[in-house]
Amino acid sequence: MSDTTDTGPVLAADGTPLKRSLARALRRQKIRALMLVAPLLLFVLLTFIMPIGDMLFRSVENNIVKDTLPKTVVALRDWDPDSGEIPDEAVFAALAEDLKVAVESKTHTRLGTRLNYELTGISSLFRKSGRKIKKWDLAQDGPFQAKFIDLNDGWGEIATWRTIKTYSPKYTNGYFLNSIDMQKGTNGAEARPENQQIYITLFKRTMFMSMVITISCIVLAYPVAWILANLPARTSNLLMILVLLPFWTSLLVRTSAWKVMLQQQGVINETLVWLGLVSDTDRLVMINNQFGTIVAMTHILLPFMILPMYSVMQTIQPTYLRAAKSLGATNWTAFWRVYFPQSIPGIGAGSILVFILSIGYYITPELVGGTKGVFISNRIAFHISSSLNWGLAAALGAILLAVVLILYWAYDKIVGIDNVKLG
Amino acid sequence: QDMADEMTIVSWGGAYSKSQKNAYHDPYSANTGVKIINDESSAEAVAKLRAMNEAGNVTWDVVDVVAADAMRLCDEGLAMEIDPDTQLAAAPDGTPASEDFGDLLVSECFIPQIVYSTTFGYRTDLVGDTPPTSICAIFDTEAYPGKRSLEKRPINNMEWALLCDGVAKEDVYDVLETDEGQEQALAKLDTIKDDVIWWSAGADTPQLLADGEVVMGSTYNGRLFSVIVEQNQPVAMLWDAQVYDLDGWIIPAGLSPERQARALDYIMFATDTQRLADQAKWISYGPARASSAPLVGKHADLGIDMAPHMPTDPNNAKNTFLYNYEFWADYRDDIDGKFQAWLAK
Amino acid sequence: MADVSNLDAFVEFERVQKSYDGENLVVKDLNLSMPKGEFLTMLGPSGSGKTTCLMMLAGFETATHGDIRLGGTSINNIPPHKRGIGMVFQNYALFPHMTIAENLSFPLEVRKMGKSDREAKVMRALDMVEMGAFGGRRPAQLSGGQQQRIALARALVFEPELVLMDEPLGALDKQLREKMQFEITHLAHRLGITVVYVTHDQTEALTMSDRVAVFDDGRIQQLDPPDRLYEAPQNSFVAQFIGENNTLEGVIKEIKGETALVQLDNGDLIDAKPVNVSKAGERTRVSIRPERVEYNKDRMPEGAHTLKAEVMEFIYMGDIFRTRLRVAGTEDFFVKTRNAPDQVRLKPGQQIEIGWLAEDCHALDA
Amino acid sequence: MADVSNLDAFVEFERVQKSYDGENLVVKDLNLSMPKGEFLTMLGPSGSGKTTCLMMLAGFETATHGDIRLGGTSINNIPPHKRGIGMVFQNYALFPHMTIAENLSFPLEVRKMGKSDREAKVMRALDMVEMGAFGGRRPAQLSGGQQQRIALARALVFEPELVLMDEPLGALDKQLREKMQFEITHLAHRLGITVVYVTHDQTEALTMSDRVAVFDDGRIQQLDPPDRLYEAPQNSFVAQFIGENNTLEGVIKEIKGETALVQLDNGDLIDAKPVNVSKAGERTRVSIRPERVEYNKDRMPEGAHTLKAEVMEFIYMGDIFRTRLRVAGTEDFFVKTRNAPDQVRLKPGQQIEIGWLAEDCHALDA
Amino acid sequence: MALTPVENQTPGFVAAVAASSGAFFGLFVGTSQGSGLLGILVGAAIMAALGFALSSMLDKEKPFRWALIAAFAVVGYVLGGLPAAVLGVLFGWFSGWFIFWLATSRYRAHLAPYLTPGQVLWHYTFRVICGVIFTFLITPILVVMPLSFNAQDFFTFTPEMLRFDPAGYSLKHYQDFLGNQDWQNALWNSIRIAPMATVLSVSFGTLAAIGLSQPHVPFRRAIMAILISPMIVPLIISAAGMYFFYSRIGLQGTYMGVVLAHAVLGIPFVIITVTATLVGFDRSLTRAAANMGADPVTTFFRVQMPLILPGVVSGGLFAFITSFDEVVVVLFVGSAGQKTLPWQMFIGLREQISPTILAVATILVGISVLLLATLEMLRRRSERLRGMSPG
Ligand SMILES: Nc1ncnc2c1ncn2[C@@H]1O[C@H](COP(=O)(O)OP(=O)(O)OP(=O)(O)O)[C@@H](O)[C@H]1O
Ligand SMILES: Nc1ncnc2c1ncn2[C@@H]1O[C@H](COP(=O)(O)OP(=O)(O)OP(=O)(O)O)[C@@H](O)[C@H]1O
Ligand SMILES: [Mg+2]
Ligand SMILES: [Mg+2]
Repeated sequence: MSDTTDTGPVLAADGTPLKRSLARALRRQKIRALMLVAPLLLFVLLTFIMPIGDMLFRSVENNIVKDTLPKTVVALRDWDPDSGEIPDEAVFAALAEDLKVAVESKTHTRLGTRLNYELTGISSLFRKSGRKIKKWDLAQDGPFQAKFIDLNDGWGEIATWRTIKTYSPKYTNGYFLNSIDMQKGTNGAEARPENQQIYITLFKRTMFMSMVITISCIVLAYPVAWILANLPARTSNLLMILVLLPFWTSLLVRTSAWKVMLQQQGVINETLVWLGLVSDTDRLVMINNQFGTIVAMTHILLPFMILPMYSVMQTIQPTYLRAAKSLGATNWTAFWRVYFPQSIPGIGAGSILVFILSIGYYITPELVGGTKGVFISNRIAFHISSSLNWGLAAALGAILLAVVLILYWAYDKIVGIDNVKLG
Repeated sequence: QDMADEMTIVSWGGAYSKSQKNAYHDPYSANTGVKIINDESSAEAVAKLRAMNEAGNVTWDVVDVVAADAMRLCDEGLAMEIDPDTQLAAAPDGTPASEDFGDLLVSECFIPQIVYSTTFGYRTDLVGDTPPTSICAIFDTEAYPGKRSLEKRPINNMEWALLCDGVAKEDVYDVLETDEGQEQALAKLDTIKDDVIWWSAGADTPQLLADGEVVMGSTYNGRLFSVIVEQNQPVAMLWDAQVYDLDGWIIPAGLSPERQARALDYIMFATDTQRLADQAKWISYGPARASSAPLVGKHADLGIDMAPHMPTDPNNAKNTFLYNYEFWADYRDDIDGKFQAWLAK
Repeated sequence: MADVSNLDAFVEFERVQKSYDGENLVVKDLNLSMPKGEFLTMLGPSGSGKTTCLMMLAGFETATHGDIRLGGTSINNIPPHKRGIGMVFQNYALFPHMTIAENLSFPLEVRKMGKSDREAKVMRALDMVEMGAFGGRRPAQLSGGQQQRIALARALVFEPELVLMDEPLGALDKQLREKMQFEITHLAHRLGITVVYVTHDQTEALTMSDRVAVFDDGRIQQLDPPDRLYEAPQNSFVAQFIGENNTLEGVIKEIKGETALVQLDNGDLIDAKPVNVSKAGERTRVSIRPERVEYNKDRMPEGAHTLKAEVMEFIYMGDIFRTRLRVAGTEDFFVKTRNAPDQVRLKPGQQIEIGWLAEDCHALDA
Repeated sequence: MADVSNLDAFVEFERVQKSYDGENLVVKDLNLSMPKGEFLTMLGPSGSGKTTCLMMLAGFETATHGDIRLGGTSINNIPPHKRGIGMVFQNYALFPHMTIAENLSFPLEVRKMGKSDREAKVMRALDMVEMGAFGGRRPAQLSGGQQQRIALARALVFEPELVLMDEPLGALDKQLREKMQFEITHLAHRLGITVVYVTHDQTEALTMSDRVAVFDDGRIQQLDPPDRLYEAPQNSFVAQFIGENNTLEGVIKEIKGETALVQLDNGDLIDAKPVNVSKAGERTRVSIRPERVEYNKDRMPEGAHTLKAEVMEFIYMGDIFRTRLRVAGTEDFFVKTRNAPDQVRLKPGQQIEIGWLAEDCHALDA
Repeated sequence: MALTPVENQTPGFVAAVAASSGAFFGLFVGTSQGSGLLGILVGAAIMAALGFALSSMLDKEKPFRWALIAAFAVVGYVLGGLPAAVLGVLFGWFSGWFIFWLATSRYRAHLAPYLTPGQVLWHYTFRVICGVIFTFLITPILVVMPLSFNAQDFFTFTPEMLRFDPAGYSLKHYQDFLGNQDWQNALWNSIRIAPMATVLSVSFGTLAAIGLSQPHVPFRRAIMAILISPMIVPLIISAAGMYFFYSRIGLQGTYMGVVLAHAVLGIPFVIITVTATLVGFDRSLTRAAANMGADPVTTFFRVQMPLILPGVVSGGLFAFITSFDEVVVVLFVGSAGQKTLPWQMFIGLREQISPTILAVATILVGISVLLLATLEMLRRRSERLRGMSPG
């Protein structure tokens, strides 16, 4: 009988490697399981993962320059920005040709908008030149260099051409540099001027605030989860409703309610003033700042902390505490040395969940965050719907997503996503 | 959904949409039988139009946007050009539309509808015996202690800061073009940074004023009208260096010929002299046609005269500030970056 | 009430009652007194209140009435952690986040013992249960039996005078269980500690204990050493619950000193030892242990009472044979014989004569 | 490779192997063939692969190699629901959301049987397990033993020819367990069904089965009727696993036909029956059942081999006495005697002489 | 002889503890009236006196407590009108309960007899802390409910409201909600979208969760990560991504687009809850069914589905609320024809703050309570069922 031998792969009785015969035996089960998962997987891939990928692709995509000025881009290849001279006539002729086509389809202004992110003023350079170029006759109106400079001084500046050349490749890391407060300078990447640096600050703040929110959630959720896990089932289920109810109330309404509570003429301040605890003139400032954001978001995310903690604590048997006491531990020692360490998985599960959710938050900071309480997501939203710098939004989003994915990975490693329970 | 008798008109929502519904949509539907769907996405109009255009699937027929957005859309080829003289109704006395609208036709794609201004309201009960008369009161925290609300963007705020820092009205944009000028404006704003509540939704300042959270705040004059006149709050309006701006229609580029024709038909109807004057019955924004001004009547519910509440009223327009669209089209991204960096500091 | 307030008693329950819900008494009038060094087992069916008694003694439940004394002083107002009672829980309750050594050193730490002392004691305790090499492991890395030994060592390491064990072997398989029974009794006797042990396995109770308290319905039905319990049950609950038992129903004809004459339901007359029957005419259950019944004529004891029987079934059980008989109208009469070299194996249908001594046959309440 | 491909075999495993992870074989080369109507028990320690075999037969696991045949045809490619095998699960697996009657009627419904037929069959099955009155209840409203009977009824109601049972009595307490053992065997014999029964309780295996397959390490170690298994174990694993056993280690001196002369490690010479030892000089374990050892001089069988012994401990177990002795250098030598009226109870320290027949003493592999 | 000695406390003790509570409340009342110190002294004195007096008259608990309530109500009314009278009633009720609770040692009745006074104090302090946190949790709801009856059009507690003046209250925001076409359209849209999205995510999600709980699923972790991703990807990124992508494939601004987007957001909840239920699911039940001749489909519908139903329902409720309360994604993916309730609320907050939003929220909270109660009942039912199979 050929069963396990010490060397080489384990063989089955007929001599095929055991792994292979096992795989054969399990194939049907695997296929069945996959068939059950496949519809959803396909669904999610199509309706969610592809959109996200598509969106993130914008963070490096930069076809617009090449598509709008195809000839110019080719002609510019030989030009050296560091030579201190503006490009020669060939480039300008190509530009004239390209712009003529672009103006017809009105794409030149789009290019202007795109390049204006990198060099202020290019937008109007393109727009204004466009109107005039429309009337040029390419065959006869040359040479174009002087004509362009005459049209607008901008064409005679090296910075303009440098920008066009720098952003002519199909793909760019410009958006990513921008999103970490850098830019493409003369010698590769360099830091932006200080008065334009914002994203690093925002990322740091987002992290910091999320951490504070997570910690305050832990502090508030622990006693609640404890009492829910230790009260008789009937009572604790009733109290559970108090936990789930806010969870089920519209986010917008809850945020507005916090506004009503926290503002200077709000419920809390009014009460404090009425009680004489603060004077009417120096009411507490509790909203439109980090404090307001933290309070409102802690409130909103608290259920996400309580639920996993509760489900872990439910599984800690009371006998452990009893055992500790029978061994001579006081109530506190028994809690701290025996109960608390066992509840740490719950804290971990809740923390990472809350942290992940909070760094992506957008509506609440927007409404109560003021200037110091806004998150990176608010900037992403701004770039998507207001400034229309979608590439930058995508780059910021990609960085945020990367952080979240790392956290998720850690979460799955430490806690296991299967161990999350909601209610 | 049958395209033939439905059209989607995008606007801002709230009281403003209601006034448009009363003045334009309802009569138009009654005349033509076209059903009008109101989409309240004007705030995201540029982004959405750009995405629709990218996807080649434009679902909107007529869009209400502010002039600056209209220019952006026009520049990018996202809005169609409209010839006022052939495609709009002339004034009752025969004046061609281009003359009747005059300077307000700031872009080839844009048909102005109303003139509004961004101005300040203040709590009458919180400013003591000397109500503010000048815009610079916002920078005077000594005389007017308490919070003030400003819009969370550089536009308007930077100009006011320079004005109150001694820059002459006509030099404002020249100064603002330079790095130093931008620094100067931000430095001025810095003096009141701790006293500002920044708003981003139009409803914020009225609510803040009604709550007494702020002593004064900037917002659109129509909203202040509603707080003061309709809601009877102890608030008054400051007509000084208010920023004049326009709001109006564009038609997205890329519509099918039938839809385009219908959109043009709607616009022709909705921007005639009487319609524009009608809108003022429900909201205190000035009609964009010169010929409409004399027709402005009384408030539909309250029965008061609307003319004195219009930004176009000569009493109110004594010291207005003109907004430079061209400048902001170029400097918007740059200054906004600096402004946000300053805010975040 | 009999033997309470004994002066040299170590653990005492005096008229203790307990109710969880204020309506039903789970423990009814419990009186118990045990001397130092005794190994006492509480045995009873599920729900009879054994765990509750243990918990009251350890301080995790409060008696609704009565007094519990340890070493002569009432412990009602002493919190559990000051009672100094070692406890082994049914599921061991080893702290999963600590290593074995940390588990053992925990009770010493909370007693603020020095580090070197602690280590020495932990080592000694581990050696005692022959687990010296496992100090660095986590409980989850040990098998059930090993965990059980650690739980025992942990309950003993701080040298309590009294140790409580609640079905500590319930989760182990048969072989391991027998081994651990042996180890626990030996350890307890060697260290001279007092043990209260809870189980619902009667074999365990019989083999391990000095005395067994049989619980039912919140009361102690009988408190006696194993052999008396088995051989002289005081009522039919105890007779049924402890060991296997053959029961014949009948009526007392007369009682003469140490013998009662019983008329079985099929009319046969037999002698039995009256236990808790008092007068003629009462219904009774006569109980005889299967191993006290003999069918081998050669071995029939002198003076044995004999009855006719028919073999119904022969069951091979390895070390013993169980034979089911029809006797005096019942078909559930068993005889147990050792699978000895010379033992006869009966065949179904065989007619035999069985016999037993009258003194092995107890007339109990019906 | 003995008895496979037997023509009238009903269930056959031929060279079956199974691995879960591709690295370790859980079942190694299993060959088994059983005729119709047999009650076969798989017995073995935990993890020896019993459940795995059952699952392969029922179709919930796929053998990695080999062939399983039912009634002569290979069933590898038949999905479980078409195999028509009844099964009783360890935890009963009654559908909690259906009543008892619905549970029983489920297999009939999926076979599209008419309503009146179904009801009749369900009623008959319920009566068979004496649960006729419980049809309307939910499983949660039944006790463990009752649930067990329902599970049995459900496995039988669609009249399968083969029924598999995986430790069906594992969760029951001792008294109920014995009662159910009795009921299951009787029912199986009455209906003439073929049963494969899995347990790790050797008493259960011995009392219930026609044949027992002893599993260890993924192989059948011995397949025999209960008495042969107990009295003629083929290797020392089986001897150790089935019943209690005394082991003495030594070396074969010589083998003469049916007797081997063994020199124990302390030098004593004893006779034993050679089982799987073949030549002189081999190390061996001599195994003797505790109940085959006699110390009562009067009962000592003729020709018994005697050794000196010292009593170490006397353990009272109710129906039997276990006495631990020191014999031939080991202190773990037990003698079991029945608690009979005339039995002597030995005292620790007593010097006695013990004896056994050479044929009860097996010399097995070391 | 009772073991847990429930004996009455000495008047001194009661007076001292009651005084400390009196001092606490006195501090607030005092500071609001001008002098904190005086408030403390007066409060302490009053409560001490009450405590001392009442603890010697324990047999007449009921009448005394009513008397206290009446007395404080009157004092309150005299000092500060109707609102103060309400506070007075509350305080009267509390002080009466508190004093008798102390005096009769009721506070110790359910605690172990060996607890020290410090431990007893901690026991109740802890409960108070938990109470405060629970209050924090439902504060927004407590604020929203009265404000929705505001007679004004702002989110402000007007002086009339605080005076309990009926003129300060009105039902007009409820009328607005019920009568306004915009709100009704939004409600109707939400009702059209949320259930459809829920059905999609529940049916796909349950199927997938069952697949994932099989023993041999290749790439299980990766698949799980993909399916969970809608929950962890920041919403704004999801919204933008779907917006661009759906525009391109013509789903943007369609009913189907919004439903798909919402379904995908709800999926993680279904997966998580159903997988959790399946962890506890006894595989031998499906095996038993197969064994008895049921094919996989029958097994699923007759055996597995009824048993995991509570998990599925609870996942479904989460998915439903995700869609019903979602604003970011619908703002991007939807168009006027799909304007949902949260969208309408969002516009309301942006364009015209009106307590109609609060009225809507109050109505929805009421519905949530009903749904939660259903959930709880289902859970109890499932536990009853689950408790059945032993082992
Ligand atoms: N915490 C409790 N609350 C209410 N009733 C309880 C509690 N603990 C036990 N009981 C009830 O008290 C009775 C006795 O329980 P106890 O645990 O003492 O029994 P036991 O003899 O240990 O049984 P087992 O052998 O099953 O462990 C049972 O009816 C049980 O239901
Ligand atoms: N699904 C599985 N995946 C991996 N290994 C398994 C699986 N099921 C069982 N095993 C392993 O296969 C071996 C045999 O298991 P099996 O359940 O057949 O044993 P058993 O004889 O039934 O034991 P028990 O008496 O404990 O039920 C064990 O080592 C077990 O760990
Ligand atoms: Mg118990
Ligand atoms: Mg098994």
